[in-house]
Order: sequence, then C-alpha cells, then structure tokens
Amino acid sequence: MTLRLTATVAERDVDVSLDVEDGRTVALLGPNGSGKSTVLSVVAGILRPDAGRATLAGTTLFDVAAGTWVPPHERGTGLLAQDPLLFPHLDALDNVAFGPRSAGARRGAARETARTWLGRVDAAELAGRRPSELSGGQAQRVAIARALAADPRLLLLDEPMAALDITVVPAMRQVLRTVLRGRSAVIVTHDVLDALLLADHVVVMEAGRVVEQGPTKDVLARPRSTFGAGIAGLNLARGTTDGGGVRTAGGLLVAGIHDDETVPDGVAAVAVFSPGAVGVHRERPGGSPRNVFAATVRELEPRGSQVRIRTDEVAADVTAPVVAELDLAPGTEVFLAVKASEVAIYRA
Amino acid sequence: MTLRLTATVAERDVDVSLDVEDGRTVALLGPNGSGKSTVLSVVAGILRPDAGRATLAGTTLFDVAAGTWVPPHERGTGLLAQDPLLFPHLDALDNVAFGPRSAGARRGAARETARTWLGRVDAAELAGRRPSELSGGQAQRVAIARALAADPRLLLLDEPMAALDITVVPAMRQVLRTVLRGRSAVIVTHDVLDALLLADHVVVMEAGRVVEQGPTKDVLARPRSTFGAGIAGLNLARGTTDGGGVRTAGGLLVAGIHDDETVPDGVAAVAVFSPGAVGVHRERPGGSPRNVFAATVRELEPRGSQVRIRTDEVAADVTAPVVAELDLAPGTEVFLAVKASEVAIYRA
Amino acid sequence: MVSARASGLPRWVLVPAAAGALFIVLPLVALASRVQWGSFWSLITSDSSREALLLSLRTSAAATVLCVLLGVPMALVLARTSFRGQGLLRSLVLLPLVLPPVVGGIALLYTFGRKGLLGETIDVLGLQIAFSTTAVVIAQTFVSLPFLVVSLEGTLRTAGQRYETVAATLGARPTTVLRRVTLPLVLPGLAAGAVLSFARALGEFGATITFAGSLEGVTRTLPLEIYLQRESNPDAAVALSLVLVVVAVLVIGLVRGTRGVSA
Amino acid sequence: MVSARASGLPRWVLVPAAAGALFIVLPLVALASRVQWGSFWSLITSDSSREALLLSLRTSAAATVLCVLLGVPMALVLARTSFRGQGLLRSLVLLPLVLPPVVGGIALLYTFGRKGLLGETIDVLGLQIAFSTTAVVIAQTFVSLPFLVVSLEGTLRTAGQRYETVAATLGARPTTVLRRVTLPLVLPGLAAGAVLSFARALGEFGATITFAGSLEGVTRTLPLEIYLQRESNPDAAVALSLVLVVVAVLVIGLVRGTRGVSA
Amino acid sequence: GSSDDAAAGSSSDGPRETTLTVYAAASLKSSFTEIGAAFEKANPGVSVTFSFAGSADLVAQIQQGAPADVFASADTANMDKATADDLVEGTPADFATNTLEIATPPDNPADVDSLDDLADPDVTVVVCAAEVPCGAAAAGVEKAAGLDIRPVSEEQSVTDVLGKVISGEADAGLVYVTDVRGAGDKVAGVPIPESADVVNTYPIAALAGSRNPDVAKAFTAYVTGPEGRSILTAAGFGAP
Ligand SMILES: Nc1ncnc2c1ncn2[C@@H]1O[C@H](COP(=O)(O)OP(=O)(O)OP(=O)(O)O)[C@@H](O)[C@H]1O
Ligand SMILES: Nc1ncnc2c1ncn2[C@@H]1O[C@H](COP(=O)(O)OP(=O)(O)OP(=O)(O)O)[C@@H](O)[C@H]1O
Ligand SMILES: [Mg+2]
Ligand SMILES: [Mg+2]
Repeated sequence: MTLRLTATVAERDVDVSLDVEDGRTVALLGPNGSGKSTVLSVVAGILRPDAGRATLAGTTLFDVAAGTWVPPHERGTGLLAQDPLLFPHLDALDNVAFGPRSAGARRGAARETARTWLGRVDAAELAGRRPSELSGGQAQRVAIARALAADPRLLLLDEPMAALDITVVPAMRQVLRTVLRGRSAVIVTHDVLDALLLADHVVVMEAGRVVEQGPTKDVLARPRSTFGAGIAGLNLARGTTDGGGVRTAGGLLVAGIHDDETVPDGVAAVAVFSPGAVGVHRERPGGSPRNVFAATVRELEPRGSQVRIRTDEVAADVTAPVVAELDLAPGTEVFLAVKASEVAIYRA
Repeated sequence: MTLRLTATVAERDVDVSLDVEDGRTVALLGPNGSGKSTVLSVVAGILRPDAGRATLAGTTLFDVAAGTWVPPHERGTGLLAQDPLLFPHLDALDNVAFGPRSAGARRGAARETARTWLGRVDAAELAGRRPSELSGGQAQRVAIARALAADPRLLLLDEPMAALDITVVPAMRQVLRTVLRGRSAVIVTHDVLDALLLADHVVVMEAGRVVEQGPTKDVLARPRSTFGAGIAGLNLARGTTDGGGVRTAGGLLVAGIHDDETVPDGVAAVAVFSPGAVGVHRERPGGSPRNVFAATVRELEPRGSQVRIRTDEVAADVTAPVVAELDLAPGTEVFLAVKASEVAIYRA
Repeated sequence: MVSARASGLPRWVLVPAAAGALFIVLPLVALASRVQWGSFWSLITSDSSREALLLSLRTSAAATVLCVLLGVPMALVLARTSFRGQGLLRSLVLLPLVLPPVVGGIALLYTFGRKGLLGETIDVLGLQIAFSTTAVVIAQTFVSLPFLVVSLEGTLRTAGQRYETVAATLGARPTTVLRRVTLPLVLPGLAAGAVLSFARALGEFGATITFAGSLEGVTRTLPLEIYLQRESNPDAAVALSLVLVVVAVLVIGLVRGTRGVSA
Repeated sequence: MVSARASGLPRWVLVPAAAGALFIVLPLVALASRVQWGSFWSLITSDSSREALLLSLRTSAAATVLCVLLGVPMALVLARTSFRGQGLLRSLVLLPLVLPPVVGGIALLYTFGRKGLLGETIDVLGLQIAFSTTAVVIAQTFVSLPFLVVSLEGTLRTAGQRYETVAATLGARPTTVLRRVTLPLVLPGLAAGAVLSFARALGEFGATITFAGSLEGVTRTLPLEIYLQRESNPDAAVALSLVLVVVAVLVIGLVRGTRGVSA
Repeated sequence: GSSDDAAAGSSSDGPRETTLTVYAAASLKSSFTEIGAAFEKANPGVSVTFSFAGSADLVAQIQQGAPADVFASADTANMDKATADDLVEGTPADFATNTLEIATPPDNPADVDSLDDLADPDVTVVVCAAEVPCGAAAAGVEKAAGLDIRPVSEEQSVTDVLGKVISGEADAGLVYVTDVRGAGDKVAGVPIPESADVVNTYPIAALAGSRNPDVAKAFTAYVTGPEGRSILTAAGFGAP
C-alpha cells in the first residue's frame, strides 16, 4: 500500500508532496497550523485539494488535473481525526462496530470485533456507554478503537495520544506498534517518542510546506529545521557558512565542526548542539569555549536529575545543584557557553 | 478567593473534597475517567452534584442540603473545558471578547482586551478567522485566550496544553504562570511539568476519589499513589510492611529503607524507587542487590542520553550502550535488580 | 464532555411564552365551553361522524407516510447539495403553504383531473383518482409536504455534517451514512416535521373539497363533515371539532411517546 | 476541524426528491397554464386586488412578527426546560394546525368576540377587535404560531446546549446567552420557522373570514378576495392565486437573500 | 345606544358621508355589487361596503356583534336564526328566488338532457349535500321526480359543484339557474321542469344593531324595489 501524494490546498496555503512506502509508518510533525491535519484530510478524501494527485498501491485516489475523485468510503483509508466525534446516538460498542458493519459484517460479528478492539485499548468496560457519558480520555480511546476496527489499508492517525493520561500512553503505543506492523500509516504527533517508537520515517511541516524528511533517527539526530531540532530537544542556529562556523541572520557567529570541510563560505547551513553541551555562567566566561551568548532565563524545567534552562533561543541542561549555586530563576541574566567541538555544522 | 469543596456525583461515582487556598494553584492529576473534569464542572456550576457544598471566598456556590445553587454566570469562576467549543458563529476575536462583553465592557473595549489576549497566546493573526477555519492547536490557543480574558476570580483549566505543539508549550506555560500569579486556580493536566512549574499543590484522583494531595514537591518526591508515582516517573510497590520491606498483594517482598523504623509489621505502606536505580540483567544477578524481579521488556523509550526500559510493573533507565550490549528489545526476558538502599519505604 | 440543564433560561422568557400559550389555549377553552355536553356523546358517535373520523385518520396517516417518503429526500437534497436554481426550488416547495387550499385543489384538478395535465396518462394506466380516497390523500400530501421539507431542512443544516464525514472515513457508503448516521441524528426534527404534516393533513379542508369532493365514507373527512354540520347544526360542528382536537392530541402524544422525541 | 462537501448523498435519493418536487411544481405549472394572460394584467391591477394584496402583506408581516415574539419564547421553554404537563402543552400548541381554520375562527370569535370569553374585558378597554384589521392579524397569528414553535423546537433540540453552557461559564447572564449564542446558532431554524409562518399567514382564509369578516380594505385579504372571485369569476381567482404565489416567492427569496439562510 | 348619534349624523344635515355595511351571501356578490353602486349613485353621501361570506358565517358574526347594518341571506334558515336572536329590525323581506338547473360542460359529453339521465350510473353527477340549501333543493327535486341519483360527491356549496363541472371532472351537476348564467360559456344549462316545485327564497333585513337604521331600511327597500329587482332578474333570480 504505497501512498504517493502531491497536493495543494490554496485556501490554507498548504502545498505538499509526500510518500509512504508499503508497510511503513510516517510520523508527520510540525507546529500548530502547519497543515498536518489538512494533509490527512486530503488523503482521506474529506477535503478537495486545488491541485495534485494521489495514488494508493497504484490506484488513483484523486487527480485534480484528470478530474478523478474517489469518495472517502472507497479509498480504503481510515482516519482518526483530531476531534474524537463519536456518534452521539450510538454507544461505545456500536461506535467501534460501525466500521466493520459498514464493511459488510453482520451485527453480531461486528460487535465481536468491536469488543476485541475496546479491550485492546483498555476500554472494555465502557462498551455500553453513550459518548456523552465518557470522559475526554475515554472518548479518545474509543475513537482509536473505532479507527483501528475499520481495518483500513492506509491508517491516518491525527494525534492519537491526545487526552490520554501518561500511565496508559505506553500501553497504547504498544497497541499501535502491533497494529502498524506491516501496515502503511501516517501518524501526526507532537511527541518525539511517538515518532521514535512508531515511525520509520519523519516528515516535518512548517507553514504548509514539507521542510524536512528522512529516516526518523537521521532527522532527530541531525535536524535541518527549527521545529525538527525543537522536537529532538536540540539547539539549532540557521544561517550561512562563514569560516569555521555559521553566521545567523542576526549577525551572530556560531563556531563548530564542519561535516564536510570542503564547503565554501556563504552556503546555507545549520549549527546543531545539544542542551547538555551548554554551560551556564553568571559572569562572562574566559577560556576555551569559542561560543558565548548572553541570554535571559525564561523557564526552568526539571527533567529527572537535571534541569532544562530555557532562554529565548538556546536551551541548556544543568544539574539541580548548579541551579541552586547560580541562583537561577526566570529573569536571571546569564552567559551560555558551548565548545565549538560540541557543535555540528552541516548544509541545510 | 479560597475554594472549599465537598461534592458527590453518584452517577459518575465521584466523591471528593478539595480546597484551594487564596492565590494558589492546584494541579489536579489522575488517570482518564478519574473524575477531574467532573470536579471542575461541579465547581463551575454546569453539573449539579447529588450532595455536598462549596464556598468561594466565603460565599456559597452551592449547598445541596440547604438547596442553594448559584448559577454559573454568577460564580465568578471561569472554565476552560477539555473540548475548546469555540462559538461557531463568531470569529476568534469575538470569541475571546465574549467574556469581557458579558462582564459589561463595550464592544470596542472588549475587542481591545481580546486582541491583547490573542497576542499573548501567539494567535494575534487568527483574530478574523471562524473556528471552522482553525487547526486543532490554534483553536485550543483561542480557547485559552477566551478563558483568560473572562478574568474570573477562580480559574479552572482542563488540560490547557492539549493539542499544542511542543515548541509553543514553554511559552504558553510562561503565559499561564503570569496569569496564575496571585489568582486561585485549578489546573487539570497529564504533564508532570505543568504540575511542577505551575502548581503549588497537587491533588491526585483515582476512580472518583482523591487518593493523595499535598505540596507539589512532596507528592512528586514521595508519591503514595500508583498514579502519583507514575506521573513522577518513579516505581511504586504497594503493600503492607513486613520486616525490612513491603509485601505486595502478589506476595513479592520489596526490601528497602524505612522512613520511620518504629512502624510495626502489617501496616499499609509503599516502596518507591527511581528507574535510574534499577539494574537490568539477562542472567539472574548474584551479589548485593536484595531485590531482584524477573520481567519481560515491553517498550524501549529513548530519553535524551538514556533509554527507559518499561516492563509490566517496573521501569528502568539505562544508557544506550547497555541496551546494545544486552541486546534488549520488546519481548526480551530480563532480571531487574534494585539495591535495598535505593528503595524508600513509607506509610501509604 | 459535560452537558447539564443547569444554565437555564432567562426568567422573562416565561412571560411571552405564557402569553403565547394562553393565546392558543384560550380559544380552545372558549370552544370547549360552548359545547352542549348533554348531546355531545350521541353526536360524536353517530355513524357519519365515526366514519369521517376513521377516514380522516387513515388518509392523514397515509399522507404523512407519503410526506416522509418524498419529503426526506427533498430536504436532504436542499440541505446537502448545492446547485443552480436551488433557491428557486426551495421557494417553490413552500408554495402549497401560501396557496389558499381551495386554489391548491384547483391546481390538483388541473393536474390529475380527467382533463388535467396528467389526465390522459392516468387514464391509460386505468387509474381513477378523482372522487376517490386516493384523491384525498393526494390533496393532503400536497398541502402537508412543505412542512416536513422546510422543518427538516432547518434541522439538517443546524446538525451539520461532521458526523457524516466521520462515517465516510470509516468506510460507510452514502446509503449507510444516511441510514445509520444522518437520519438518527435528525430524528427529533424529522418527528417534528412528521407531526406537523400529520396535523396539517388532519385539518385539511379546502383542497380536499375542491379536488376530491365530499362523499360519506369515501372522501368526506372529519373537517368536511364539520363544515356540513355547521350549516345545519353549529353545535354539532363545535363538538366534532373538539373530537378532532382530542384525536390529534392523542395521536401526537402517542407518536411522541413511542419515538421519544423529548430527548 | 475539517468539514467538506465531499462525502455526498446517495444517488438514489435524487429520485424521490425529484418526484416530490414534481408533485409540488406540476400543479403550479398546470395552474399557470390555465391563466388567461390576456386579461391577467388588468385583473391583478384592479383596485380591489391591489388593496387586498397590500392588506395581506401588511397583516402577514405583522402576524409573523407576533409569531416570532410569542413563538421563540415558547419554543425555548419547550426545548430547554422540563416540567409536568409539558407534553400536553406541546400537543395543545399544535392544535391550531389540526383545527379546520373555520372552526379556529369560531373559537376566536368565542374568545375575542363581543360576547366572547374576553369580550367584556376588551369592551372595557374600549377596543374593538373582531371584524377589524387587528382581527385578521390575530387569526393569522393563531394559525401560524404552531409552525414557528414546532420547527424551532426541533432545531433547538438538535443544536443542543453545549455552547450555552460554555457561555455561562464565561460569565454571560441567561439573557446574554440567549441573545448572543442561542439565537444566532439556531438562526437557520428560526428563519425557516418564520418563513413557514409568513407563508401560512399569507394563505390564511378560513379563520379570517369567520373571525374578521370580509370587508374591502379592512379585512378582505387576498385569499378572501380569491374566494369571492371564484364565486363569480373562477379565472380571476386563479390569476390572483398566481399573484399570491409570485409575491410569496419574492418575499421569501428576499428574506432568504438578506438573512443568508443558505449557510 | 350607539345608533342614536349615527342616525343623527345622517338624517337632518343632508349629504354627509355615511357608510353602510351590508353582510350578504357570497352567491349574491355580482348582483349586490351592482345594486350597491346604483344605490350610492341614488343616495349621494352614502357609501356601501359589503362583507360576502357563507350565510352561516355571516349569522355567526352578527351574533358576535359584527358591525353590520343589513343582512341578506341565501336561505330562510339562516335568517330565521338571526330573527330568533332578535338581531333583526322589523321582519325580513324576501327579495329573490332561485331554482335548480342541470349544469354540464359546454360540449355535454354525457349527453344529459333531462333529470332522468342523472340516474344513469355511467354519468358522473355531483350535487350539493343535503345540509346546505342547494342540496336540500336537489333532494326535493329528486324526490318530486321519483328518481334515485347516485352522486359521486355531495359538495358543500354551489361553487364546488360548478368547479367540478367546469373542470370536466363531472358530467353534470345540479346548481341554481343564476349560477349557470353567472358561469357564462363555461357550462351549458339544461333546464328541468321538476325544479318549479322546489324554490329557494332569499330574505333581506335591516339589523337591530345598525348605526344607520334609516339608510339600512332605505337599502332593503331599494333591493326589493324596482331597481334591485331589475338587476336581480338580469342575473337570473326569480321574483319572490
Ligand atoms: N476550514 C478551514 N478553512 C480555512 N483554513 C483552515 C481551515 N482549517 C484549517 N485552516 C488553516 O489551515 C492551516 C493548516 O491547518 P491544519 O489543521 O492542517 O494544521 P495542523 O498542522 O493540523 O495544526 P494542529 O497541530 O494545530 O492541529 C492553518 O493555518 C489553519 O488555520
Ligand atoms: N455525562 C456523563 N454521564 C455519566 N457518566 C459520565 C458522564 N461524563 C463522564 N462520566 C463518567 O464519569 C467518570 C469521570 O469522568 P471525568 O470526565 O470527570 O474524567 P476525567 O478525570 O476528566 O478523565 P479524562 O482524563 O479522560 O478527561 C468517568 O468514568 C466517565 O466515564
Ligand atoms: Mg491538526
Ligand atoms: Mg476530563
């Protein structure tokens, strides 16, 4: 079930091209409003693009130029939308049984299937409830079961883990892993763990365009887009090569180690470094670090044994004693230092 | 604006008692369906409890026994519900201006206020859009702005960060910190960071009951409930004291260090230990660790430089090289070892 | 996920609502107060009254079924598609409401009558519509259909089509979506429309007398009987009207009770 | 957050929908085909016709306003509260639909007439209601009110009250909720109800002639004029009916156009 | 009480604008409109307005205090109701009569040329219901002729009978002579001698509640007088 898609939705300023290889899962990442749900809608057939075409396993889903349009129910795609939208007049069981019944199963068989799926998402005891009697997370689980029970050839999941409490997320991820095995799927998520654990490929969108894509590990290890770096938890500076570093639009020079020493000056490039490599000082440090930036602390995020210090541009991870010693708090003026040897520079 | 609440909602099996001190923020945590949204609904006045009473700053919100019931719009409470539910016939600006206008502001002034709030949640450019033209995360931001613009005495936020992309979450948290300063609030969340960064107190609910509450740091450091431990990222075993350890219902004995050595045997207690203190082995280890459990790996979660190994009961954090060396994958049978000195035992 | 009846209506709404209710109920009370209860029973159990009542119930039920069969698709097309001339069509559908019923009857005569537009076709088919019970049903359907279409279209628009879209992404064919999602969701509106249609059919007079005539047991429905009685015995007419009213209340109550309109 | 027209209706729905449309449109065509266009113009511009038309428009507009003022609160009370006897009240509200209009007119006479239930009260107030233009408006309101109430109640139930709840938590008083949330949300349904009421008022005949009489310029609306014309000149009656139809289409189209019912 | 000032307004001071409201049976519409116009011409300062409806409607309205000055009924039964309730000033005067005739479509497809033909089961006949005056008359004629007519419909009014005949739906109908004449060339009339036995009488009366009793009396006199008579005769009405 290979999906090949190019589509333009002018009204929403979305213009993408995307492939999902047979049996693979693609994680679709991007900031709010970047067009992720729009892409899923176009593939599912509930939104007509202004241009483009798509094929699934060789058969055309739509082709604007040729005037072809396969209606949603004939596409073999299954969509879990961002809003659970359970049918209010059916109980949870019949909601989940809706897909199998639409595919032609008898009532009894469809309910059996539905019961199985409800069990897998740990919602078996909700079978008889109306959607209005479910909590947010319970509704989301039922919606997941409903999407999976329809057993589509291509599964489109829009933030499946939203509203789930963190104690069930690992189990749900386990369920999805099993379901996604050998099936083509696109999964929209805001959680890097979902991308790492569920997806083979990552596609990053910003402002309606694909800004980066590739195998999950590569994208997360060497992000080329701001959002990619953000989700990977890395710092990223974008600019052009200048000697041994990257000069940003703001004029700052970030020194680092070139991926490929033959790159000439003036080429678009990114400098990427981990928050763990950033030192925090109250006074401007002397000595070895080639990169020192003045910044204001915005937020302190405890992360296990460490604390992430967020400034406007750069994040740094330090240990709790350091925070106490430097008396860091939101608003504190600090200097951030990174050794050039910790900064990876490569073409953007 | 001190809130004192006791309420029973029989139909949903919810029975809680909850206080919010003047100017403080309480984080309400708990698994899906534990009754968090129900509590907020009761306080906001959109759900009538079967018993109980509530006062805000001394004035009664409701008192079932006395037959008192203050309607929602006279309570001075503001609710951001789990579902954004923006008014479909108003654009984003007028949605946000709805609260100020209801409070009596003129159209112009209300719009001015609304514009400010939209700006603060980074949604200024969405002012003219209808809700149907917003992405999920954009709608959530507008809903947050709408709740905040109403400027209530007591703010009730149900999963405010849901649907937001991770790059805006820190900024939004910053906004909420500012707003919550000096204001009484209850915030429902699934993210421990929200609790840590926004709340003074934490209340943990399970199955409609409050199972644990206290200052945020205490609860997260020494959780007494399974969910509390789960959200704090700690392992927890519940049982009764037995010599130097805790005997679980399953018969397992977890040895550890007693908080209070004078506790007799047979008292309800919990044993808590961090995933970092858990060693992972392919063969049953000999030597010092007093606690060794056989388990099956369910999931590997990369976490920065470490990998969290999840089994059915216990989580362990190890470094990536260890994973490679032991050839860990979901399904691998392992032995988990914890030194008794790393296990804290205290009364539940 | 929380819904509650706690929010409430402004109090003052009760004042015009009560005024409206009085405005409708008072005339009914006035009517009831004029009934000569002594002769009431014998009057309404007379053969002709009973036959007229039964005929009315039968034809109105048939007309309501026809209205649902034709009107639901019409409302769907008006609410869920868009095409040129849709606005005009929507207005045209309303016209039987505006047309004085007698003129509606004339129009039906011109269409289905012996010398009407379709007269020959119908003759060829060997059907005899004029002066038959079928004609009564046609007349009632003609005047009642707009009620169902208009009120259902409003409900369909208010309900939106989000759930229909979801159903399609789950693989449901349009017919399945219609049967298992759209119709159940708009059931309150459909029931309201059907009740309106039934009530209108039950009270129908002008088009029936013009198009179908008035023969006891065949085409003389209760409203026609009431008219006739009024010429000779106004008291009987009032009494029969009350019977009509009571029957209507019963039937409507029954339908509401079993279908659970009061959500 | 995605809505689309892409899902679509099953094709076969078009068949009964077209049948229904034909069923309504054909008689209108038949009617139009019988009009003697030669004398049409002189006929419909005659003084009495013009006066009747203007009177009809004025009174129907007034009746529609009254229907909205009384009917919206009634629909709200029926849809958003629950009390004992609500089912009965709902059925009672439907009754003007069932009552043959002439009987409705009699009931109104018994209520507002000089010897009616309220006759003395009204006399004391120095008002003369029966046989005046006011009486026409009352008769039209009486028969049209149920349309608005029933169709709006259906829409209110379908729309649910989630948004009303949200508005209350934002500090909006019930009146504000009503004005800024409930009414805007059910506007399509309200417009549909108002159109139904207006159309019904425009076509009203039986209750008017009984309760208000048929005085030229005062109470003789277009349907009454049509009825009278039919006694002497059936062609004129048909021509006038067409005028009524065209006026109705225009007015409805105008209302729809400005209020944007077609969402 | 209210009649005094109105009377004062009209009697002595010569031509002041007076409005006379006449409640008349709908079947009288053409002739009474004509008579009204003539009356206005003869009495400057007086304008006549009509309320036309079924006789039963009109009586009900007069009983409820309708502001009527004159009532002209299409039958004696309804006038009797008004008299019984003391609504009438003086005694009603009969001003016209009417008899039945067979109406057929212009081409007379069923070849109806006598009352006997109506008993033929192949002929589609409509008549008025026995409850209304024209129906009572039809029943009388039928009885007098000793026939058994099986109508397909017993209509509520003459207009309804005519409607069925004009549209060709019925082959024949029993209506009044005046109706056949009023319908012009849309129907053909077949006179029936048996109808002479069953004559319908039209009474007129000034009403007790009139504000212009003098003018009301003048109008009734005008209708029963020669001017009214000639207009009525032209419309096909018989003399009382
Ligand atoms: N119905 C609509 N009409 C017009 N514009 C829309 C509509 N729905 C969404 N948009 C706009 O299109 C863009 C893409 O929206 P989309 O819903 O695809 O974003 P997303 O990536 O899913 O965001 P999120 O993470 O917030 O769900 C956004 O700018 C949004 O405002
Ligand atoms: N309208 C309702 N009628 C009956 N039961 C309900 C209703 N709404 C929720 N419940 C039930 O009440 C319990 C508490 O629900 P609530 O919405 O408060 O949970 P929650 O803690 O907010 O969960 P989540 O994290 O999933 O949002 C759940 O078991 C739920 O199924
Ligand atoms: Mg989205
Ligand atoms: Mg919740």
